[in-house]
Amino acid sequence: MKRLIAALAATTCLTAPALADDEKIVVGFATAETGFMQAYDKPAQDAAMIRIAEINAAGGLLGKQIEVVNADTKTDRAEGAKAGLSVIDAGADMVVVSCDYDFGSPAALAAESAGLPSFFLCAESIKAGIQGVGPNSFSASVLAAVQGATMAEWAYTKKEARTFYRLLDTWTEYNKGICDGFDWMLPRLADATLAGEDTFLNEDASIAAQITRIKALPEEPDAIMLCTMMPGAVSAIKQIRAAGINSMILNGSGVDGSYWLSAVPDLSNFFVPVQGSIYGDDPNPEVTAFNAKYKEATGGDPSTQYVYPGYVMIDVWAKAVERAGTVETSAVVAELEKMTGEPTLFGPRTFTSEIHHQNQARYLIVETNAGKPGVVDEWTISEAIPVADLMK
Amino acid sequence: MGSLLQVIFDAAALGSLYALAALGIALIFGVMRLVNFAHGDVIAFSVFALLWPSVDAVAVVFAGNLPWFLLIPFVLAIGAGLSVLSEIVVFRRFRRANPATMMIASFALGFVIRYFLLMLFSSRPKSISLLPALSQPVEIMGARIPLLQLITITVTIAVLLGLIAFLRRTRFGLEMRAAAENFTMARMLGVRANRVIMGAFALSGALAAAIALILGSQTGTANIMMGANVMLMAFIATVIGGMGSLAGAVLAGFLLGAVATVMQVILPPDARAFRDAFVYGAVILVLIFRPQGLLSARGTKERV
Amino acid sequence: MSLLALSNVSVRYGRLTAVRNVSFSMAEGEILFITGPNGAGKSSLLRAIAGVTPPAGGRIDFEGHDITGRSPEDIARLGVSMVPEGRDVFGGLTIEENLMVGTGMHARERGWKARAATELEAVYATFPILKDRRHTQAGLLSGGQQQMLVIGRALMTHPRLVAIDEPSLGLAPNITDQVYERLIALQAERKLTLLIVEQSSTRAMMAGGRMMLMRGGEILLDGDARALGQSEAMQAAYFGYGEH
Amino acid sequence: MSLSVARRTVTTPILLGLLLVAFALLALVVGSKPFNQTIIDIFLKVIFVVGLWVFIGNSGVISFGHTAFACLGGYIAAWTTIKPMLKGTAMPGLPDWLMGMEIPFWASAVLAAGWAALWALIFGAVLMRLSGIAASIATFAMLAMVNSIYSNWESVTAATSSVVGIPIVRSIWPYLIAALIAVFAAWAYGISRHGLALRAARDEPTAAAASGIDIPRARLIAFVISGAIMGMGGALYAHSIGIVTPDTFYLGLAFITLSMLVVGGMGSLSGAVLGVLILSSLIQILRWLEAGIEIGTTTFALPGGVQEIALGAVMILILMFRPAGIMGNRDLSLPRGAASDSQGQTGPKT
Repeated sequence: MKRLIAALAATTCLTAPALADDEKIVVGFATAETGFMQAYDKPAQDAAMIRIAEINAAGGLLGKQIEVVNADTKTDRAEGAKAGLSVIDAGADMVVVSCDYDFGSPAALAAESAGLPSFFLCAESIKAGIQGVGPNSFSASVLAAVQGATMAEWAYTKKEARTFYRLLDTWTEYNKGICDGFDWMLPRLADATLAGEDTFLNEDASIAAQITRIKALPEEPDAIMLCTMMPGAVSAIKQIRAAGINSMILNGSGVDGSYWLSAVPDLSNFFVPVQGSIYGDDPNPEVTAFNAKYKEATGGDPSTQYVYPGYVMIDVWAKAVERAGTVETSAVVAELEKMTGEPTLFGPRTFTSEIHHQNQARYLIVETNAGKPGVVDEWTISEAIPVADLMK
Repeated sequence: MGSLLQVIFDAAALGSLYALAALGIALIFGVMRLVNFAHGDVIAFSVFALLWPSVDAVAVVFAGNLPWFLLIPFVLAIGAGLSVLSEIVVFRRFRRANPATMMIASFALGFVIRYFLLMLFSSRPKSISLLPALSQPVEIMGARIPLLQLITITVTIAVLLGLIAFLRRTRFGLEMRAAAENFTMARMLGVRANRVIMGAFALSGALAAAIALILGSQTGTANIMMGANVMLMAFIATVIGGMGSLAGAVLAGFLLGAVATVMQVILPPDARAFRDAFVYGAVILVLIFRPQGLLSARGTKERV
Repeated sequence: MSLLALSNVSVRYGRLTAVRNVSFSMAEGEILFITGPNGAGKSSLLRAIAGVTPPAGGRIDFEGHDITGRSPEDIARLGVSMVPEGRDVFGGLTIEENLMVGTGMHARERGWKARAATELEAVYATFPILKDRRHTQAGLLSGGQQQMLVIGRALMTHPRLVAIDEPSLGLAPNITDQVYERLIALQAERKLTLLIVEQSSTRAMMAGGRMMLMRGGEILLDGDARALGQSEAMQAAYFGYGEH
Repeated sequence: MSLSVARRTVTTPILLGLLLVAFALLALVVGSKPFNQTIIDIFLKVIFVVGLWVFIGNSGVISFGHTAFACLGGYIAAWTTIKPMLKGTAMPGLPDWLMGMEIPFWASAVLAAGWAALWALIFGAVLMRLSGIAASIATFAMLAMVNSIYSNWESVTAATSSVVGIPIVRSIWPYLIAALIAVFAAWAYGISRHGLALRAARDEPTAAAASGIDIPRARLIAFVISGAIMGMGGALYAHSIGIVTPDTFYLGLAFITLSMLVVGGMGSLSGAVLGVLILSSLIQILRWLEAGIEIGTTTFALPGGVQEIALGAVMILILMFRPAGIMGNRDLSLPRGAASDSQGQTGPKT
């Protein structure tokens, strides 16, 4: 009977026993090891592990080694809650949750109610933080709205785009976030106009009707703000170009990567904002060095920029712990909220008591030309997007 | 004028996809009253068969590099093969089971196929350049239409004509139609049950593979869930077409494609996001007024 | 040697026993009527012979082959042609297509197409109305025409034994007369063996031949139709007098 | 009559109830938070599947649409229990009286049941005329409609974004009580005049119609009751993890609950409950295997993803050998009760 209970107690996959050990600091990963989200969580988690390994190699945090416990969310919300509780039971001092806000929040809520800080691996919704989960929750990435706003302002300033077309895939909050940022920025750009707008759904087999609407415009728009994500993005891009529309296409970071470019041969006039370049041409040579380290650790190059937030996350958290001198939640959160323009490998990071997310950030602009992506510019939006506008 | 023509083409292209999928489902429903929920996963499987198993983000192309005249038969054979295999391994044992049991079994089978793909390829959608020559636009009477759209419509019409010829002119086709109407009676006339059912599965699988080719070249993506949405629409088409009526399934498939396209065109921007709600509402209305379907197959009594 | 022989055949649906230990045999060229009230097990017996409902017990032989538990298509291919109750035409197929469905079983033989064509003409000769409407959908035919169609369809398979379930069901008496007239003529012409199920014994008495009476899943009487039809025993057995 | 029927069959819900209590006690003994959450999850599935059974089991009509009612219920929890301030930012379109409302979780579950029942009544009035596969697809269309509306009505449902701030209830007892309520309500309905009439109509539609049973009305009653149970389950689901999104209550949940019902045996209430308990236990065991089991000094682990494949394969095998589900059409009862009741209860047809 005892053994049975012990087995039941280990109900979700714990790789370390529950110990309240003062000799080490425990980071709990309640992330997807299987299912749909696995492909998104794993790369960022690998990057986080690289930073942890670096810290441990340099003598640890507050002189203690960082240990990691894992629990699988199976890309399921109810399982996510269980996974969160599992890592908390295993003594986590900080809980890392799934990349996506929807899949990460059950575990983050579990951490919040246990009074522990939580970090979303790469969620880009304002709700992945104070506004959704609670005062101890953070996200390691940059808001989706910043991406939309960045693209609009950059295309206006550097590419003289004046007429914009807004094509929104209503499938996820992330997509809407990009378009919200675009909507916020557009009126701030003198004489820029919205030539039209339309919606589609990521799983739509065909967006022919939406394309027909663009083609019915008297003039091709200068730029199409495409607020979507994989896998629908490839389909949409392919269909837009196949219909003979050659406007510049502006995107969120979700379409970063060269792995899909073979589907749209010789794609040009295509722009993506990224936190760091996976193409080996980042202006910061340390990023390229990190890429090499990543390849060494995982056997493959980073496939998208979403690897990087995992590294940033451990970096800023560890700094906060070091400064606070403890892993105690309120002290760590207070230190994090003091960070203003904190330099990281992937641009400066700021947290305040109002927002645990980046509402203004430096982005590199990647242009894909004749099927070859490369960094062409960098851009930081002229003003931070106010929290009130993000919450509407 | 050009834009009206364009809308017609858009509707026909989307409708073609639904019609092909509905046909695949109606064929199997006809001979064994099975609502096959694994159909969408056969579609996905047919596309993934072009790739080597790998969980990397970059797709490792395998059969996808074949020239088109080998590639198309290869994919069709994969779809038909998987479909026939599922009949032999699973559905054959459910011949006498009630429709609910069969349906759940097909769902479980689809689940197995989907997670098998997930294990081999991970969930990240893979990009493939399938028949890239088809991505060029062509000009017809003032409308610039993607070549692929044109081909989709042509292929659908060709498949439909071919299928009609097959069903009307060949002995096997005749037996299949008879079996679809009254399976027991057909057997009492010496029609071999296993052959007809396997034939239906093979055809249905090949149709799934045809959709896979079209979706694959249209979206440039191999995605584990790529068949799901088309399959759901196809079910609806099969039912509102009249379960067991092949002509009804095709008609309803085109109709659904047309309704979805027209809704996208006429709805105001704020209501466009609710497009699917309107489409499904229309489906309920059709069912209320014609529960037996638009073209009900005579003599098809439902075994419930 | 008998063409069809049943020994101790039982048919069960779940807990319900429809046919109980029935044994009988038929000689080649014989006409046998099975009569009996509703629920006597007549149709179940035919379904067992055709292989649609495999018997729960007993054994069925056809031309010396054990066909117990064989599939309907195998049994059909051996030469048993079944015309089930309710005129199961393929409503969406044309008349000619209906007739052709059963010819597929001979497709392996040489010259089957020519023979099927001859057969078709023969059926049309018997039922001229079918020829006139050969490209009409069978679902649009009247009841009598559908009855002719299913009989013609059974003949197209080149059967040794034709088993017909209630050919008169739902038909006007004069149409029934026509159907029977053709059936009997065909039987004589082709040396067919006919097994006909009818609820009433009237037809059997008119047509002549052998008659069996079923009730409660069992065969109660077996003998010459005309002689049996008049007997008191028949009345008693049919309605179940004197059993309680 | 109904009293004697009640006395004769009451052992079934009592036995099922005891089984559920045993699961709750197991969670108590183990005392691990994740395991507690696992049991809560099982109880929620029991509520959903029993809710499905009330309609599907009694009417014989397969419904794909019942998770729509869970969705309606889940959002009731969001609308009525989140702090007004949070609600204002997430769902600014709510009417003022709803905006200011903040009620305890059990009240939201009751309200959710009522709200879902109301919509079941409205949809059912239209849909219950349909039979067979047309009815199944129509219920699916209903689900897709509800999903599409909830996924896009930004101001009232926050669209596809997760609504957070729903008070999380981690105690196991409310879920146990709700599951018991569902089981007893389903049993009471099953032996009621309406339930008997509906089952008669399922087995012998022509005869039932001839004897004056209004089949659409009988189905409607079952639809409303099952809708209410699903609504309650939806609200509690929201309280178990603290968030709702429309796609939580879409095809994934619809299929897993339907599978549990069919595998357990849709012909009986015991089949519904046991289907959940058996499949959930199976899933849990497969997860342990996936995570790795230590045998001696070596760790044996299934590769990731095998759990789902094995689950699908086991489901197919169960249905292959027991097409009417694990329980067939039988109900759990004490041996004595089974003997006296043998006439009406047939074994599984295979």
